[in-house]
Amino acid sequence: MGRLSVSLCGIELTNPIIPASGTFGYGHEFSQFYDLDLLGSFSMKGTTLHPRFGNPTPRIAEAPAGMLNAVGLQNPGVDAVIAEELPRLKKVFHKPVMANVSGFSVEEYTQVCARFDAEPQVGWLEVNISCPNVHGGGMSFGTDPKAAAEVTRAVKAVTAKPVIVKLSPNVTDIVSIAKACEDAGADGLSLINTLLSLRIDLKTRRPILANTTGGLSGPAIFPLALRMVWQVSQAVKIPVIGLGGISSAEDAAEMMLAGATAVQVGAANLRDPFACPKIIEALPAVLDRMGAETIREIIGGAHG
Amino acid sequence: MGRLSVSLCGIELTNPIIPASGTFGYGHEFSQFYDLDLLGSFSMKGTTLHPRFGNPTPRIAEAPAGMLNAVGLQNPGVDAVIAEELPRLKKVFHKPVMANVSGFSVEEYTQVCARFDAEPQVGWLEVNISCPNVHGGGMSFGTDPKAAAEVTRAVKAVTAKPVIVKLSPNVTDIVSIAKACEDAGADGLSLINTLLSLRIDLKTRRPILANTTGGLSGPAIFPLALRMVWQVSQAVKIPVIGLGGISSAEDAAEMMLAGATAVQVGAANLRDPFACPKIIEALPAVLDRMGAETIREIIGGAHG
Amino acid sequence: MKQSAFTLIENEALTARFSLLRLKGDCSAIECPGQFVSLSLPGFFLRRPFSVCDWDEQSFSLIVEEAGKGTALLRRLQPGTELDVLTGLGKGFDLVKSGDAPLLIGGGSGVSPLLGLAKGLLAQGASPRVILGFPSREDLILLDEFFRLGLAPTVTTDDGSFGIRGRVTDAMDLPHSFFYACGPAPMLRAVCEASPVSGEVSLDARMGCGFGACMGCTIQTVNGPRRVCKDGPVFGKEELRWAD
Amino acid sequence: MKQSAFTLIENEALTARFSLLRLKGDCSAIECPGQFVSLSLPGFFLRRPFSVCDWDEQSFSLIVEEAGKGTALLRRLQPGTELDVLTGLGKGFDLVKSGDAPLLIGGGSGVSPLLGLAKGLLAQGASPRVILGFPSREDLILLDEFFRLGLAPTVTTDDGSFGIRGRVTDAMDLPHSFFYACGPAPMLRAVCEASPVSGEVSLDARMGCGFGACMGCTIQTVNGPRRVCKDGPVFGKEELRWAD
Ligand SMILES: Cc1cc2nc3c(=O)[nH]c(=O)nc-3n(C[C@H](O)[C@H](O)[C@H](O)COP(=O)(O)OP(=O)(O)OC[C@H]3O[C@@H](n4cnc5c(N)ncnc54)[C@H](O)[C@@H]3O)c2cc1C
Ligand SMILES: Cc1cc2nc3c(=O)[nH]c(=O)nc-3n(C[C@H](O)[C@H](O)[C@H](O)COP(=O)(O)OP(=O)(O)OC[C@H]3O[C@@H](n4cnc5c(N)ncnc54)[C@H](O)[C@@H]3O)c2cc1C
Ligand SMILES: Cc1cc2nc3c(=O)[nH]c(=O)nc-3n(C[C@H](O)[C@H](O)[C@H](O)COP(=O)(O)O)c2cc1C
Ligand SMILES: Cc1cc2nc3c(=O)[nH]c(=O)nc-3n(C[C@H](O)[C@H](O)[C@H](O)COP(=O)(O)O)c2cc1C
Ligand code: FES
Ligand code: FES
Repeated sequence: MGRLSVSLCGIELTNPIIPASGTFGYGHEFSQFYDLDLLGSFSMKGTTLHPRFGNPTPRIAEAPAGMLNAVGLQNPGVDAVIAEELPRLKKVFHKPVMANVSGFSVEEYTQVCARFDAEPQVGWLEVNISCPNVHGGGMSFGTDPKAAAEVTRAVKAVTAKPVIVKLSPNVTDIVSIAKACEDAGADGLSLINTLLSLRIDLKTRRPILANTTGGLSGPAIFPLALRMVWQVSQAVKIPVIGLGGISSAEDAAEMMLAGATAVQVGAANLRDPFACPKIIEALPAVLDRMGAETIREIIGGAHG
Repeated sequence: MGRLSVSLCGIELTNPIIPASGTFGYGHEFSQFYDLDLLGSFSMKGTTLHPRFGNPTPRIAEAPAGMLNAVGLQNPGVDAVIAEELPRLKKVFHKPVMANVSGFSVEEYTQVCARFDAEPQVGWLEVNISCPNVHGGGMSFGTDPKAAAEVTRAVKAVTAKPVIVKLSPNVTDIVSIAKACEDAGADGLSLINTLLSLRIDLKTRRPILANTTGGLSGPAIFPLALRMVWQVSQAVKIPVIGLGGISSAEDAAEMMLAGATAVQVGAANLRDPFACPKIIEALPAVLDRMGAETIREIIGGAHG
Repeated sequence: MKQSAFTLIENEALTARFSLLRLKGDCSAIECPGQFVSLSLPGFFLRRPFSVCDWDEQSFSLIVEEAGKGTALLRRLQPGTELDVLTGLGKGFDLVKSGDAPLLIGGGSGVSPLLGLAKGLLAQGASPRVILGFPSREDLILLDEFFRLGLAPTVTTDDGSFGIRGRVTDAMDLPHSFFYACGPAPMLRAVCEASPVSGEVSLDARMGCGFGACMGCTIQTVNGPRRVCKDGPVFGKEELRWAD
Repeated sequence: MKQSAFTLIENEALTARFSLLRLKGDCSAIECPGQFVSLSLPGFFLRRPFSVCDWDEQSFSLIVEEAGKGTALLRRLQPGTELDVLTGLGKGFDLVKSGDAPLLIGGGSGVSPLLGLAKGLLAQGASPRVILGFPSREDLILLDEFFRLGLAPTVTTDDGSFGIRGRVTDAMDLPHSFFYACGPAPMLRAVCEASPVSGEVSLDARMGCGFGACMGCTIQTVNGPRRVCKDGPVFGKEELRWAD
């Protein structure tokens, strides 16, 4: 095992850096910038059963040390992803990829997961439970331990691949949601998704985003993400992927000290298309300064 | 009424700018820098029944566009505040002041509020329900609508002054907490308090704060605060004080468009001791650019 | 697309609202007029996209209109400042479609990419005509530069303080083989509707990335969803579905 | 306390870790050695506190040790850069208590405020003696400046590469009327314990504000809670309760 390698649900990653869903498309844009095989893996754009146009524009607003997005899960639908994106990806990425799955009902999650289950390129299913539950009153699946567990159980029943449940930070008690997912069979957790936020245009006196609210990401949310990863990784036995505001190798190391086995990098890819290779390149020097031989030995290191 | 004046629970403020609790002490430091009567009012350091030393140091850590604090409610206790701070304040501040009250039991809240109720200098009681409920399992009063309502009701019973309940953002559904407080008799709400967060020192591999976690404040939390103020002000009829990350007159105006009747300025006072007078001075020009005659007419303006 | 460091070598306030900036660095990724660059500004998370006005191998120029805090900062940066820039973004104008007598129509800062476009069209032997629209006489920019190319733009101003009083569409009754337009969305729509022939317009959008990764800038077209940053910013008149 | 704009006029790397910075501006709020200033740095939310090394009416100097991202940036700022500075923060050393033969003890960047202090003590006719401790020969700073005042500091280094091998306390067997110390907390504690007489030490703390408003820097003293930034950073030996 290399100095930077980690093991995530039984699959070895050459390094723990994984571009986050929604900030890396299906890999195509970035494969024109650098060799995707440099990455540990990446998480594909959130995919639903049917194609979705997403929300009207503006979908993007700026924030101090961050940004809001209300893309609204634009994607071509799982069949198109399997028919078009995965074959195209096969040519430029030779590692297991993470399939990020979204849905508005338990059935939708299972249908999408079942289709990805048949794809050998897919290493993990990352189940994004921040979506509103249309059959459960519109609250997000990720804000209710029961709904989160139900999705997890249903998805586990249709796939043999490791299931990583991606948690929403917009909750009072992230630990109870995390435990509910673990108890329901999740093989790993990733946290955090974006924080529900708002910006208003002083000139028009209206919300900037056509969707009114959007999700806050970027460095602004890093200390909150770190706290949640810290709490959750202490409470569960399954591996945790930490994300939220990571934009440097130091941030990645701090997140791993908090208990993350691997990390994802989201908004930073949008600001700097080379963010991930830069982080990977800088990691060994950070480990040197920390006096760490391997990155594995710092995982959870701050728990003392 | 002046161009900047607003009315808060029946008390007129010459402008809506109020330094936030914990970032302005009992006014003494700032009275050496500028005339406190320039302010709409200010909220005093969170006061408990007995003197508290607070948490061990380090109590402060930096964050992207913000800071973490874990001061832990250091204060000399309500009797010392009444005996020493209020008389000293009387010489330099000639407006109603906001008494920020903290407690670890319903009884503590009522005892502190009852004492402040007898003080003519105190205009409003701002009841901070982010404190852990030692008789209720340690969860903060502010994360449970029932506990929040209980504190509100108990406090209302011992005071004739307007009671403003200060909400915690660390919740799944801020609207339900806000409504519970309104139903229990709150005269106003202020939101948000800090977001529970963490930072870790790469060198020591330990949390930077002696208390492990701390509260995130500053510009980083502005879009989240704005969303919560937007949601709450639509759901309740009582006035809302908006705070969280405000550091410019534009931010204040944006917060008022979201529905705030007045705003508080916290961490910005620490970074720039003259933040509040600068904001007040800049407000008329912001109103000019917005084409607004008075600041009152922009309150809730983004609700359309 | 290329990420590289550029040095600001010129920052001239042209009017109260517009500045001309010139940045020096590696321009090898800039391929055609209508493409844009995206600047990282200290203190701001998102990059700012700007159309390339004109360029050579070692530098490009931009027209920056003050629209908010980022552009205000940009207008005040001192020459010598280094900026991280993504160059060669987006799909520019298709010069092949121009025909002999293309019409270039710009409004406000939208005149910027038309200068590079005019040069390109002249180089391929076409005879472009140019209409530029501004709010008022005080806002005129780049007029001299077009004259220097031997082109005499028709100017419209909203208040009639210079040229024709009215909108660019009030000056569009010139015969033309094709049109290219850049400016505010209502202007672009009016231009598309006013012209009897085909044309291309450069759209504006709030962007997360500027290179196709985030789906922040998607519009609905007759061919399905398209990203302004990567599939555009230039779109053919026939592709667009104007929102109502 | 005063908030004002200062211009960096000198930024000299003294060693691999230490730089000497000089800033020009209104120093009227600086009253005595041991006080500190707090600099606002672009891109960082919190200010950074530094002891004033030496000052006159129009400028002050600082010793900056690279300890993290803010100090790294500071060491790389170009002369000419403007910074927003709070000056005249904190309660400095009490020169009245010095007696005839005060001992000044500094460790690392803690030697910085002792230079201004030495000047002040000499001006009032006292005969200070100085002990400076560093990790190694490569880390020595301000030695020339003390010599220029006619003082010949005793130097200790951890590795013995210069002066006495060991800690500052290994050189403290000089008779003294009072002591003043600044350096890392363990050193300060050892100094307080090693000296038979009274003294003052300047403490370090993570600060939210630097002027007494946030209670971020509170320590427990024999007189109750005290704020390092406002009630200190200089405290009398007898006031302190060292944590275990
Ligand atoms: C392809 C393209 C080319 C452009 N070319 C030019 C040009 O040549 N000259 C010029 O002056 N302007 C141009 N713009 C508009 C320019 O990008 C915005 O005016 C600028 O980003 C505003 O930044 P700000 O910080 O001043 O405004 P703020 O309102 O403070 O910006 C906040 C956020 O909103 C975004 N934003 C605000 N207004 C716009 C807008 N109109 N378009 C896109 N994003 C916006 C900003 O990029 C930023 O992310 C172009 C936009 C696009 C998409
Ligand atoms: C009264 C006082 C006087 C000081 N005088 C000097 C001096 O003359 N020369 C000198 O080199 N240093 C001095 N320091 C320490 C100096 O303030 C820190 O080294 C500096 O703030 C570190 O900033 P950073 O961005 O490099 O570190 P980072 O670790 O990136 O800073 C993160 C945050 O932690 C704070 N912080 C980190 N380390 C310290 C520390 N040791 N003390 C206080 N805050 C810290 C920073 O201010 C910032 O808020 C003094 C500190 C105090 C309190
Ligand atoms: C433009 C954008 C689109 C996103 N789309 C998705 C998505 O489809 N599925 C998902 O699980 N998360 C999505 N996210 C959330 C990110 O994956 C990530 O959880 C979040 O942005 C926090 O990380 P960051 O601060 O590093 O960006 C999106 C984020 C952004 C900025
Ligand atoms: C150092 C510090 C101490 C605080 N102490 C209190 C307190 O005693 N009571 C309280 O209700 N809020 C307290 N707060 C929270 C602030 O009043 C405010 O709600 C929060 O910081 C968000 O606003 P801001 O981003 O403008 O700082 C404190 C905040 C800081 C930074
Ligand atoms: S701005 Fe990201 S896809 Fe266009
Ligand atoms: S740092 Fe704020 S009181 Fe000392």
